[in-house]
This record gives sequence, C-alpha cells and structure tokens, in this order.
Amino acid sequence: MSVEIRGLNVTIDGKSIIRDVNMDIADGERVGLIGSSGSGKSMISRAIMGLLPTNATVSGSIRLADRQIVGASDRELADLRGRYVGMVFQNPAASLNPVMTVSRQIALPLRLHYDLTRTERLDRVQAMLDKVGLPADVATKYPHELSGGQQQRVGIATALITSPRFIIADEPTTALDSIVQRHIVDLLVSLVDDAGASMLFITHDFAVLSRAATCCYVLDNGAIAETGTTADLLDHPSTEQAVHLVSAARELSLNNATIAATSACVTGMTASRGGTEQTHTRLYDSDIRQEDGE
Amino acid sequence: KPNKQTNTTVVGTGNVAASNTADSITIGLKLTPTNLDIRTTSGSALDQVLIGNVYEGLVARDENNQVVPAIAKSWDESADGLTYTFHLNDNMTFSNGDALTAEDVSWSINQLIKNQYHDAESLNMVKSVTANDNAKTVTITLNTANSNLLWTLTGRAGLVFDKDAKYDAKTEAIGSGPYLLDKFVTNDSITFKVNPTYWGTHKAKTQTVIIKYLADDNAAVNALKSGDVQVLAPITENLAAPFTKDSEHYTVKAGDDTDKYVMAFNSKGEKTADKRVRQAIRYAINHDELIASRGGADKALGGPIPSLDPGYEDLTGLYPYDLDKAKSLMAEAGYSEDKPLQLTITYANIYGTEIGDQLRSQLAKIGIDLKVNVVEFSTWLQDVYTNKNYDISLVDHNESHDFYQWADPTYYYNYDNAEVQKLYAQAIAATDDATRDTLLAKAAKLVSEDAPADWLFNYRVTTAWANGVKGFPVNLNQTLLPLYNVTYTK
Amino acid sequence: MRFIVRRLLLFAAALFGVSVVVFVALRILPGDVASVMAGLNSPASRVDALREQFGLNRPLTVQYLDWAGGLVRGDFGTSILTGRSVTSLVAGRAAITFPLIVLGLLIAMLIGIPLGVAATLARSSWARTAFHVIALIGGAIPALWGGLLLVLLFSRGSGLIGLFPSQGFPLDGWATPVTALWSLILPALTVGIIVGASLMRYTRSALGDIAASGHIDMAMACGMTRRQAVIQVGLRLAMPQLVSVIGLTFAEMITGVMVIENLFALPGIGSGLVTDLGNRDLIAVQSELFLLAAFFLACGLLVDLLHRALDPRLASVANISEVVS
Amino acid sequence: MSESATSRQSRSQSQSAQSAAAESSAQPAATIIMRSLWQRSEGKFSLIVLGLWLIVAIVSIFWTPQPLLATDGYHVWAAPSAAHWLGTDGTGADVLSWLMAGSRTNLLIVILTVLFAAAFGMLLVAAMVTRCSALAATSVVVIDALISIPTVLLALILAVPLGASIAVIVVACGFGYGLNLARVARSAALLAARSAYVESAMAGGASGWWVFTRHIVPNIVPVLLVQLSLSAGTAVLAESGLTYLGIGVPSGVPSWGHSLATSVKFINVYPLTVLWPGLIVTVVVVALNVFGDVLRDAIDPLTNTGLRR
Amino acid sequence: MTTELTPVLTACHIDKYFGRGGARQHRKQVLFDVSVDVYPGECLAVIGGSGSGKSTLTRIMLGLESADSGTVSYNGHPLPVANLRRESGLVFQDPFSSLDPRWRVSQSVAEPLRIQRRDLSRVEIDNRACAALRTVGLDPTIFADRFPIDLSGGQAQRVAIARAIVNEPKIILADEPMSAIDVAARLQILDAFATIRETWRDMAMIIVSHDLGIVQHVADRVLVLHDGHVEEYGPTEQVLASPASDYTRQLIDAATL
Ligand SMILES: Nc1ncnc2c1ncn2[C@@H]1O[C@H](COP(=O)(O)OP(=O)(O)OP(=O)(O)O)[C@@H](O)[C@H]1O
Ligand SMILES: Nc1ncnc2c1ncn2[C@@H]1O[C@H](COP(=O)(O)OP(=O)(O)OP(=O)(O)O)[C@@H](O)[C@H]1O
Ligand SMILES: [Mg+2]
Ligand SMILES: [Mg+2]
Repeated sequence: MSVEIRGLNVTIDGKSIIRDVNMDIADGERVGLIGSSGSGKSMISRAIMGLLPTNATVSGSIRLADRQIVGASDRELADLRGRYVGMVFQNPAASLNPVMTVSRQIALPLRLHYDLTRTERLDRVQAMLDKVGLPADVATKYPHELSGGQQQRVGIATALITSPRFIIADEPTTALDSIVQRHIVDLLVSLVDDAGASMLFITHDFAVLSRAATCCYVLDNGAIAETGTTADLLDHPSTEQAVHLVSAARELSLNNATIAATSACVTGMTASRGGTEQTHTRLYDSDIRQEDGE
Repeated sequence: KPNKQTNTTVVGTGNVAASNTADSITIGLKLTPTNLDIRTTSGSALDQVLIGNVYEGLVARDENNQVVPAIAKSWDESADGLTYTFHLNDNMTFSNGDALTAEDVSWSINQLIKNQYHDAESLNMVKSVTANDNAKTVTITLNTANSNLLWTLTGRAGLVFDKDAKYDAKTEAIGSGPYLLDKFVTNDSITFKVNPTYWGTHKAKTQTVIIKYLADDNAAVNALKSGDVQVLAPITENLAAPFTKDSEHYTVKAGDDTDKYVMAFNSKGEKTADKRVRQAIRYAINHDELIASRGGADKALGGPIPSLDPGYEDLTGLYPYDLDKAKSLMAEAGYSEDKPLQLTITYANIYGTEIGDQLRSQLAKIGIDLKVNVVEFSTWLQDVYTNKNYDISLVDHNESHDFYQWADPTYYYNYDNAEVQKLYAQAIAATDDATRDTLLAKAAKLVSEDAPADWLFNYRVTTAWANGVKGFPVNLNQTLLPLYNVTYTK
Repeated sequence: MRFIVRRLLLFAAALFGVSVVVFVALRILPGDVASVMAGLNSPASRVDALREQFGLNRPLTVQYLDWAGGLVRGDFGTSILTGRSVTSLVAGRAAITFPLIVLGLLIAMLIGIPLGVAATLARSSWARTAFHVIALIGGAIPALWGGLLLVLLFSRGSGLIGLFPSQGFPLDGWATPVTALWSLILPALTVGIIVGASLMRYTRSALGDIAASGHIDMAMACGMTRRQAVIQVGLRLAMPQLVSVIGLTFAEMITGVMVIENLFALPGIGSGLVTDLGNRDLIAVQSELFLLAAFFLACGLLVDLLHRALDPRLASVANISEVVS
Repeated sequence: MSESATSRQSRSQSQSAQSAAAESSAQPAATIIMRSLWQRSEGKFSLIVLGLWLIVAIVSIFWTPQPLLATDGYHVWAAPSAAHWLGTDGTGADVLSWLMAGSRTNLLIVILTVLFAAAFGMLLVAAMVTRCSALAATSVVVIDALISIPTVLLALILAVPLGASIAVIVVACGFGYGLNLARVARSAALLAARSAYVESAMAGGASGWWVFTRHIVPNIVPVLLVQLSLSAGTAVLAESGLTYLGIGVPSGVPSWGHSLATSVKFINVYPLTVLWPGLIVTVVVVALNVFGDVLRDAIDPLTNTGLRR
Repeated sequence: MTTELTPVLTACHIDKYFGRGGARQHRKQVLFDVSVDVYPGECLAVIGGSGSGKSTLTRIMLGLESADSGTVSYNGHPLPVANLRRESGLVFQDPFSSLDPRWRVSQSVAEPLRIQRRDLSRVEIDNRACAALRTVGLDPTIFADRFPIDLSGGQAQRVAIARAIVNEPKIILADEPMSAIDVAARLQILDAFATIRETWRDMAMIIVSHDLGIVQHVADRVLVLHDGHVEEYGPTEQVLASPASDYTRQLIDAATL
C-alpha cells in the first residue's frame, strides 16, 4: 500500500511539532525514519494512523493508497487500522492492555475486522507467536508477566496478525538484546517482502536501519532534513543533522577492526571464569567459610 | 356505560354517606412515642394517642379539661373527701375478648402504686383500692382529701389494663377503647383499627386511623398538601398561610391548650438568685412580639396556670413590657449595657433556634449578654432537670394541673416559697372546687410576683385539616386526642 | 488465598477495634436512657429503679462483655426504649435506607459515568466546558437545598409538576413495591445528582488519564473507533478506580442520606440513629453503629477483592497499596 | 501549601541572582502565579468570588446593613425592601446582614478545616511512605478502615459532649478529609518515595525528614491543592447539613448553614428567603473547587511555563 | 595498572534470590556465584541479555541491596562501610526519573553536597555545583535554573552525571545511562565521562549496558552475564575480539550484523 504525505503540519497547543513534511512510500518499499529524540518521528507515525492526541491540529494531506487520512472520520480510520495498517508501538509496556491475555490482545484486530471462529483465531495466534519466537504458553499470560523483550514481541505479533498492507514500526527493537533484535528485524523484513506490503521503520540504531530499510528520511526538529537510499545516506550524509547522527553512530558502533587497545589491563587477570574464582578464593578465605555454612 | 350502571345501583341503595365516607384517615402528628409502654415511659405523645383510643381510664376528660364518665358511669364522694366509690358500666370487654371487671380496675391502680409506674406519685395519698365485682363498684380510700384525685384518674393513674392478658407492652397494646392497635412502626407511624368488641358509646366512626409522625415541618406541610395526611396537628402557625388562604379546601384552627413555655430562672443560680435580675428580665421580654413572630395564635400568660386549669387568673398585668423599669432594676443589681450580665439559656433543640435568638436580642437591650445553648433533650434532662446546673432554661410544660412544681422546692426551678407551699397544700386538701380555685389563684399570683420564671406564652396548637374531616378535637389535642368521632368525607 | 485470609483477619481485628471504640465513645455522653424514659416530673427514685432494671449500674467492662458476647453469638441486643430487638429495628430501617442508597447510587452512575465518558469523548471545547460546568455545579449544590428544589418541582401536592410523593414511606413497606419505589425517587434523585456530579468528575479524570495512555491508542490501532476504545477498553481499565470511588461514595452517602431522610420523613437508618442517640438508647446505638461500621468494612473488603479480580496485575502482589491507587 | 511552593521559588530565585545569569525578568513568583490565575476565565471567576468572600467577611466585622442582633417579631419573613434588601428571616432579622456575617464564620470553618485536614493528612502520608514497612502497611489498613466512618456520625458523637459548635465541624470534617487526602495523595507520594531521585538522595545519606520535606511534599502539592480545595468546598456543604441536623454551628452564630437551615423549613411559604443562602453556598463551592484546579496548574512549574523562565 | 594495585570494590561469590516466602525453592535465583572486582581508575562494563541480573549485581555492589550469600568489600572492608555512600555516585537508567521534576537543575546537582557537606557555605556549594555542570559540558548560566522537563534526554542524563560527581566520588555506578537517548547525545555523554576520568584519575566506574558499541568505547574490562551466571570476564579488547564463550560470540555477531 503506498503512502503519500504532502505538506503535513502538526501543532499541539500552539507548538509546532511537525513542519511541512513530504514523504512517499511506494508499494513494497521499506522506508526508514531517523532523527534525534523528540524530533517528531513518533508523531508522524501517529499522524498516518490518525492517532494524534486530541488537542493536536493537523493540516496537509496523507493519502494511504487512495484514501485521505487527514480529516477522515473515526469510523473510516477504524476500518483501515488493524486491517490494512498495522502499528508497533514504541513503548510496549504502556500500550499493551494490562487486563487482556496475550492471545486476546493479539487476536483483537482479527476479532474487530474478520468473522472468524474462536478456534480459527487461536490457531492464527499460535502461528504468529511461533513466528515472533515466543513459546506457546505465553498466550494465556498477562503482559505484566512478560519481560520487556517479550512484551515488545507481543506488540509486533498484534500488528502483524492481519497481514496488513502497510506496517509502521516505531523503534520495535529497543528492549531486545542483539540476538533477538536481529531475529525480529529479519522477520519484519521477510513478512513485508513476502506479502508485498510496505513499511515505515523508525529507529536509532543504524545497524538495524541498514538491514531494515532500503531508503531513509532524516527528521530534524519536525522537518525533513534529508532523504535518500539508506546506503547512500550512511556513506555520504549531506545535511548537518545527518552528518552529526551518522558520525556519532559510526563512532559508537561496534567494530572489530578498530578495537582500540587504549585501556590498560590488569596483568595476571585471566578471562576465564575458573581463573577469577581461583584468584578470589585465595584472597578471601572467610567468604568460603560463609558459603559452606549455607 | 357499565360503570354508570354500578354507580346508580350504589346510589339506589341509599348508601350515599357510606360510599363517600372514607374507610381510613391519616393524621399527621409531630412528636413520636419511643415505645407504647404507657406505664413506664414518659412523654405526652403516649397520652395523646393511647388514652381514650386504645386504653380507657376510670374517668375521662372532655375538651374543656373537665372530668367526665368513662369506665365508671358515675361516682360518689364522701363528705370528708376521703372515700370515692365508682360505679362501673355493664358488659365491658377488652379488645382481646376478656371481660373488663372491677377486679381489673383495682388491680391496675394497685399495680401502679406497687410498682411505682409513671405518675404513681400523684396517688401518694391513696390508702386502698378495692373492687366489688358483684356490685360492679370500685372504692378508693384516701389518707388525706385530694381535690385533684378525679382529674388525676383521667390520666395514666386511672387507666385500666387487662389483668389476665400477656403482651409486650412496649410494642403492643390491649385495652378497652374504641380502637385497637394494628401496627406500630417506631419513629414513623401507628395504625389503629376499629375494635370490633367495643362495649361503649364512643363507637369509632372510621375503620382505620393512621397516625403518621412528621418531625420535619416541610415534610408535614407537603404531606397535607399532597393528601398523604388529612389532618396536621400541630402545624407551625407561620407555615399555615397557604392553607388559611385556601379555605375552600382546608380549615385551619387554633385550639386552647395547657402548654406553658416556661423560661425558668434558676432561683439558686449564682446570678439569677437576685430577684431584681429575674424581674428585669420579665419586664424586658416583649411577649406580644414573640407571639406575633410565631403567627399570633398563642396567648400571653402571666403566671403558672393556663386558662384551662383550675385557679386561672389573668396575671399578664404583673410584669408588663417596660424597658425602663427593667433597665433600672438591672442598674440596681449592678449591671448595664456597658457592663453586661452574662447568662446562658439552655434548652432542647426541638424548640428551634429562633426563640433563643429573639430572647437574646430582647435581653441585649437591658444589658444581658445571653448565650444560647441549644442541646439535645437528654442533655437538657441531665444538666438542667437532674443536676439543676443552669442559669435560664426553657421548656414547654404541657402538663395540666401541674402547679405542684412550684410547691416543690426540689424541682429543678429551685423555687422555695413556704407561703406558696402552704397555699397549695390547702388547695389540694380542699373538698370543693371553688375553694381550691381561689387558693390556687392566690398561690399562682405569689409565684408570678416572685418571678422564678417567665411564662413566655400559652402555646395554642394550630391544627389544619382538609375540608371533609369532621370531629377532630382542636382543644388539648397534644395530650388528649380521642379519635372515635373523626370522619373524613371525600 | 493467603491474601484473602490476611484480609479477613484484618477485617476481624478492625471489627473488634470498632466495637471497643464505639462502646467507649458512647459512655462519655451525658444523660442516659433511664432519665429519658422517666421524663419530666418523675421522682429520682424512679430513674434509679429504671437504671437498676436496665443494668446501667453494672461496671463498664461487664456491660461491654455482655454486649460483645452477644455480638459474637449474632445477638445485637434489645433496644431498651423500644423493646424491639436491634436486629429487627435495623432490618426495618435498612429496608428503606439501602434501597435509597442503592437507587441513589444507580442514578449517580447513570448520570455520572455516561456523562464522564461523553466529556472524555467530546472534541469541541464548548462541549467540554458545558460538561465541566454541569459537573461543578451539580456537585456544589447543598443537599438540603437541592432536595427541596426537587420537591418544589416534582412533588405531588406542592410541586409544579406533581409526579412523586414529597415525603414518607408507605406503611406496608415493600409489600407495595411500586408505591415504595415511587416514594424513594425524589430523595434518591437528590443524592444521586450530587454524587453523580462527583462521579462524573472521577470518571472523566480516570478516563482522561487512560485515554492519554498507550492502551487506548493500541486498541484504536487494532481497529476500534475512539468511542469503542474509550468505552470498551477505557472503562474497563478505569473500573478498578471507579469501584473504589463508588465503594467510598457508599460511605459518604450515609452522610447525605441522614439529611435527606429527615427532609423526606423517611424512617431509615439515618433518622433512626439520630433519634436513638438523642434518647440515649445506647445498646441500640452501639449495635447500629457497629453494624454500620461492619458494613463499611465489608464494603472495603469487597472493593479490595473486586479490585483484585478486575486487575490481573494485582493477583501476584500481596499488598495492593504497593501497586494501585 | 502555596507558602512552601513560594518559598522554594524564592530560594531558587536568589540562587539564580547569584549565578550571574542575565536576569531579564526578575518578577516575584507570586506575581507570575497571580497573573496565570487571572488569565483563565475559571481563575478569574474563582478569584473574584473568593475575593468578594474575603472582603465581605472582613467588612462584616465592622459593618452590616442592619445590626446583627436586631430582631423584629412584628416583621418576620418580610419581602425585600429598602431597609432589608433581601428581606427578613423568621426572627425578623435582616437576611443580608446575617449572610454577610455568616461569610466570616464559614471562612473560619473552611480555613480551620483545611489546616486540620492538611496537617492530619500529611502525617498519614508520612506514615504511609515510611521505609518501615510494618508501619506503612498498618497505616494503609487503618486509613481504609477509618475512611469508611461517615463524617456525620463522627459529628453526631462529637456534638454530644461539645454541643453544637464550630469545633465539631472542624474536627469531624478535618478528620474525614485528612483521611481522604492521605488516600488520594498516597499514589503520588509513593511514586515520589519509590522514585530514583529519592533513592539517590537516600544513597547520598539523606534523612527521612529531608526526603519527606524536600522531595515528597513538593511532589504531592498538586494533588494536595486539588484535594484541599475540594475539602474546603465540602466543608461549606457539610456545615449546612450539620447545622440543619442541629450539630453544626451553634444557634445565634451567623453562618450560611444557619440561614439555610432556618429558612429551608419555610420554603413552601417563603421560597425567596431560601434562595440566597443556597445560591451563595453553590457559587462559593464551585469557586473553591475551580480554584483548586487552576491554582494547581498555576503553582506547579511543570504546568506553568511562566515559572520556569 | 600494576599488580600491587588493590581493588576498590570486590564482590565474591554473590548469590541472590528474589521472591517472597521462606522456602528457597519457591524463590527465584537471579545471581549464581558471581565474583567481580573494580580497580581505581578503571571502567568496568557489565553486559548481558535483558534480565540477566546486571542491575541487581551492581546494586549489590553498592550496598543498595543485600546478597543472599557472598561478600562485598570496599577498600578491603566488608560492607556495610559507612563512607561508601559518601564516596560513590549513582547514575540511573532513566535520567528523568532520577531528577526531582519540581527541583531546578542547580538544586538537584547540589543536593548531595547539601546533605553531606554541612561544613560548606551556600556560595561554595553553588560554585561546586556549577563546576560539576561545566565538567559534563553544560553551561550553568543557561541550565542551572531549568527544570528537568525543559531538558533533552542527553542533557538530563548529563545533569544526572553532574549530580553523581559533584561530591568527587571514588566510584561511580551508571546503570544503562544511555539507552533512552539518541546516538548524538550518547556521544556527548561519553565525552563527559572521558573528561571526568581525566580529571579524577583514580575514580573507578561501573557501567551497565547492552550496547556493545558503547562498551567498546569506554570500558577497560567487561563482565558478561547470562541468566545470572558469569559467562565471561576479561579485558574489553580480548572479550570483544576473541570471545571465549558461545553466548558472547552470539551477542557480538548479532550486534555487528
Ligand atoms: N501529547 C503531547 N502533547 C504535547 N506535545 C507532545 C505530545 N506528545 C509529544 N509531544 C512533543 O512532540 C515532539 C515530538 O515527539 P515524538 O514522540 O514524535 O518524538 P520522537 O521523534 O518519537 O522521539 P523519540 O525518539 O524519543 O521517541 C516532542 O517535542 C514532544 O515533546
Ligand atoms: N525486586 C525484585 N523482585 C523480584 N524479582 C526481581 C526484582 N528485581 C529484579 N528481579 C528479577 O531479577 C532478574 C535480574 O534483574 P536485573 O534488573 O538485574 O536484570 P538486568 O540484567 O538489569 O536486566 P535489564 O537489561 O532488563 O535491565 C530479572 O529476572 C528480574 O525479573
Ligand atoms: Mg518516538
Ligand atoms: Mg537493568
């Protein structure tokens, strides 16, 4: 599903949050959105979903396929949301419904848009849980019983359950350690590509970005600063904002080739567990006695 | 059409009056009895509803406060005034079917004396009560003559109970009156039904009488307006205006009563022991204004005896409203507006705050700084009545024939005047009413002159009813409310 | 399970505390039932005799143990003055007060919750302002005054539109349910409107907090309209909070109801308590107070349990106060 | 409450003066707060009503249209006239004068009740957020148990030994509202007490007193303000109810509840007399409630950007 | 660093359980026999999956929580040690929750001094607070009077650091100090750390993070935790370049992509 944003402006309580944003996402395209904290990334995604705070005023145009979002009625939007457009929220703990079990939460879009029997729904939920790498017994749990990473994956499953044509993923991997993170990004990418859907991917992490998005927008203080293919942008950022972000990211990213031997090591310290233990056993005899007592 | 048919048939039977006269009537009263045990529980609310309706006395009272026959159809009094012989009616029964005999009468009075039930002290001079069942007489002999005896027997002292009946007197009542108690809801209502076995002449005219207790004045007025009650007794005079105006539908009438608003000064109080202070207060009170503010139905009262009681005499001239005199008396006693006298008036909250505010305002003019202390009745009983710890008290003494209060130095008034006590004793011992009345009047005047209290006014109860109600007593209806005659025609 | 046991133990402890406090507090009061019963013009000997008869001369501990022993056996004693068992006395009065409170609460909920939801959903600022003003003024009307205004408007007899009885309760009580219900409408409306206004404020603020949270957004992202989301998800999430508010309101309503019962001449618990206290019918008063307190504590217990049932996050936590409110 | 916030404000004001920053607008915080109160129409409304209340209360000490004590039994329930603008009551006293004088009684009641409730409530809050978990747990339970006692019951019992008096209202209401306050403020207080900034202050060796006064109290001030203003409004309402039941303001002391309770009996006959006290109470309670809301927004640096400059 | 150097802080064989109830089997063990030490002037990084016990371990090391078995000692004395609190600084994960929202920046920064250094005058305290702000690269004339709500995430985080260093601690603990902010701001903070470490050369630092880039940037040594077990422990260079354990390798591989 293609998205076309023209001259989008969002104001909240007289404060301009989004300024004259133009953005295009073609069918089947994966687009990244980066920018410093508070630059308005989440706000743009909310504008596309029609989920801006009630005190926000919007102007401009957002077209989803051939439907106008700005000024559309709540009914029309509700019909789109969850069925054709799926969204992964930035903060899973705050968005998952605390009184719904995981399976009910994931099945919600199905229940609202499709006329399926209970078992059909449950089957789909199980399949989805499997895809995001969650064990089946998670289905009957409540969100507070899950770790942050698990919660985030439940949010992703909810967004993907109806195989939407357009996916918005707002920093979907922040709470995950690098192993799970990689798995999730791959999953999103494969789902989008297999279904021919399109995706808007918001992230701070450039490694993730280059994996997830083919082209990329840089947002600065509510306005688009720069745009281009991800590879181009990461290699030759042109605007100041982009340069700033990219260089910082480059400096901070883990790079085996440039591991600097700056810091001194304590000599005699071995990197193995056994070694450490030995050292300490010798140093602190009293501790061992304490441990024996237990 | 068939409706019309039935209508004509009813009319045709000539039962016109019956078809229009209501089977039941609801009467709104104010003060609710806490229980129905008239032998142990005080309060005129019990006398009001039970005497003459459920229970009957040896003798009764009419609406002019005079003694009339009841269970006794006649009586003889010996010349020395020490022996009374009562001749009882025939074929009397209680509502449970038991026969009412002379034995029941003597048992009731003897029980009262023996168990010291409420009002027993008014029969202190009784030597014996004996019954003669065959002759259907009861004889009471006295140690000393007592001119009050017959009147006393119209009240609780003379009530006749069924010797053989067993019932919980607090929630049930079995008597020989025209009505029997159907239902009693504490704090809310009493329902009377006609007593089918009633023996006498006061046959009840309305099948069911419901007495509804309405403590809130507004609720009471609304009840009458909406037809939930047909009679309201009492109605606050100031609230009666809409009914007075609407004479097509309502009648409003004030009746005579023996309620005396007694503003007693503690005669042994630190400041009120000074007679000048007490007199000054009596001069300073503008009774007319008080009465006017209450709607104007009440009567001025200059002394302890109201017009319906023996020994009444208009004493309002003794202490006329006279601020100058009051001020000079206060000055003599050492007080002035600049150096005010601090006094506290303590009274029960049932009388409202207005009267206290008015008294405060009136007394402020003669240099009395009156503190108004409105308390619960039980607190008043404790502090004022029992402990006599007060400056000024205010109470509605609604009892009749209660002059003895002024002849009893232990009463909460702390009023002790040997002359008054002597006169009262003579009056009681008198064997003819004329002598008694003169002596009482003399004593009352002495009391009033001493100013142990100010009698603010004789409260006259205003009653309002929907037109169509007949036979509802207007006089004395807060203590005596015979309902047998009451009918309501819609 | 442990939680419930703990909570029940606390409940029992609180009941014991209440019984002691109530008993002691009432003995401080001046005046006693014997002198009230004897009234004016009785000799002191009669008052003493009555006191003896009622056992008011016994040591306080004996009196307390006597009473508390009864409580344990489920016997609340007999009112000295009315001669009725406190149980039947309270039951008769509760048959008026509780329907009144429940009706009032129902009205309050019917007014407060939909208006609260509407205020949350209202998008135009004038509509919000209107709801705000309604809530503010509704909650600020003195019960005395509001009740009488309602009487002036709707009562049979004195009102502009004669619809409801202005006072009293039918003699045969709930045997004539329609009349009985009818006579409770105006008093219930009086409390209902006032409580409803504050309930509306609570609903609005609870829903407002939730509507600003991600839960509503999530529901909407799944395909609900805003209205659906606020009603289905928002109200459900606000439910624990609303349950506590309503539970508390129950207690508060007793206050309002005392005035209302006087105003509308209803022989309920409130007006009964005032008279019994005035008459120093202490056995009745202390049992009534105890029952009331027990009832409130039970309400609190119920609210806590409901809270737990309504919020799965609490099931694993032992101490609710740590998590909610 | 406003004192603590203001003093905090002035303290930091002096700091900023020291820190040689360019001081463009050295306005006292009070001015900024007043201005932001006045800017909102609700704020304006409540300031005007409360201001009038204060002025009338003060004026009534020295002057009322008619002497307060004057009763006139011949002219009770008079309609409004030149001498009696709002007519007379059941004793013939001037209704306007009584209402004016009543304003000071009610003001006193409100102030005392709020102080009592605040002091008692803070004590309870302190108990609830203390690190001693036994005390915290019991206080939570005790509060939940006590909170269910209706104010009017407490007042009824207090009224017996004390008689109808202002003290009854203040103690009964202050007690009840203090409990309410504690309950409502609990979550905010716990949030602050369990927050990372308190944890780091404690890690740095701060005492419980320090944490409570410096961190917890300022952070519950917004809740406190709203709740206290509600309590103030409820106190006005409670006064009228309790006085009607005969356990509130003693007879002879002017108060709105007194005017309401005495005239309410005659609403059928003299409806106009009841109108005034009822209206006044309603308007004042609305103003108090609104005032709490706007004051919260005005005094809190988080919501009032004016204070942050 | 040489062998003679003694560690400032040592933790030996720490076990930690969570959960209520008496029986050990009902409780969840989150740390299994963990031993670690920190030397003066050194920066130790703790990494590992989410929920692996990183925060718990560091809290135990600062005496903010007690271990179920094992000991922690500060300068050779087993905890509790009175002056550990005075001589340590804490930087929490979420900068906004660790600053009182109703306190100005200058007040928050000065708080440790006002609590611990009663001997200092107000002016002196202010000066030190300003100095601390400058150390982390914030201009006191601009930021001293702001409230936390007016700060960006990176700024707030730096204020939190300023607060932690104002009392010149011997040891600083930073629990995921940078997860909430964007890359550019992260760099600023790392610079701030670098400045501090240059200023007080023998100050030790423990930093918890799951971002290996950052770890590589600042840490001298790394402790890898996996489900409460020590997976690997050694010099940063060595651990990242040639990890001994599979888990560490997976972590690194996933991060490099
Ligand atoms: N409900 C709201 N009311 C007013 N302002 C808001 C609201 N929500 C967000 N903002 C402001 O809008 C701006 C953009 O916020 P947004 O959440 O889009 O940032 P972001 O780019 O997603 O940042 P992050 O990377 O931290 O998620 C911020 O300055 C924020 O303060
Ligand atoms: N107070 C507590 N009560 C019970 N369990 C706890 C508590 N605190 C932490 N845990 C558990 O201990 C384990 C380790 O927690 P810890 O906070 O140390 O993890 P972490 O490594 O810091 O994770 P993250 O990267 O998510 O911050 C987790 O499984 C957590 O659920
Ligand atoms: Mg965002
Ligand atoms: Mg952690």
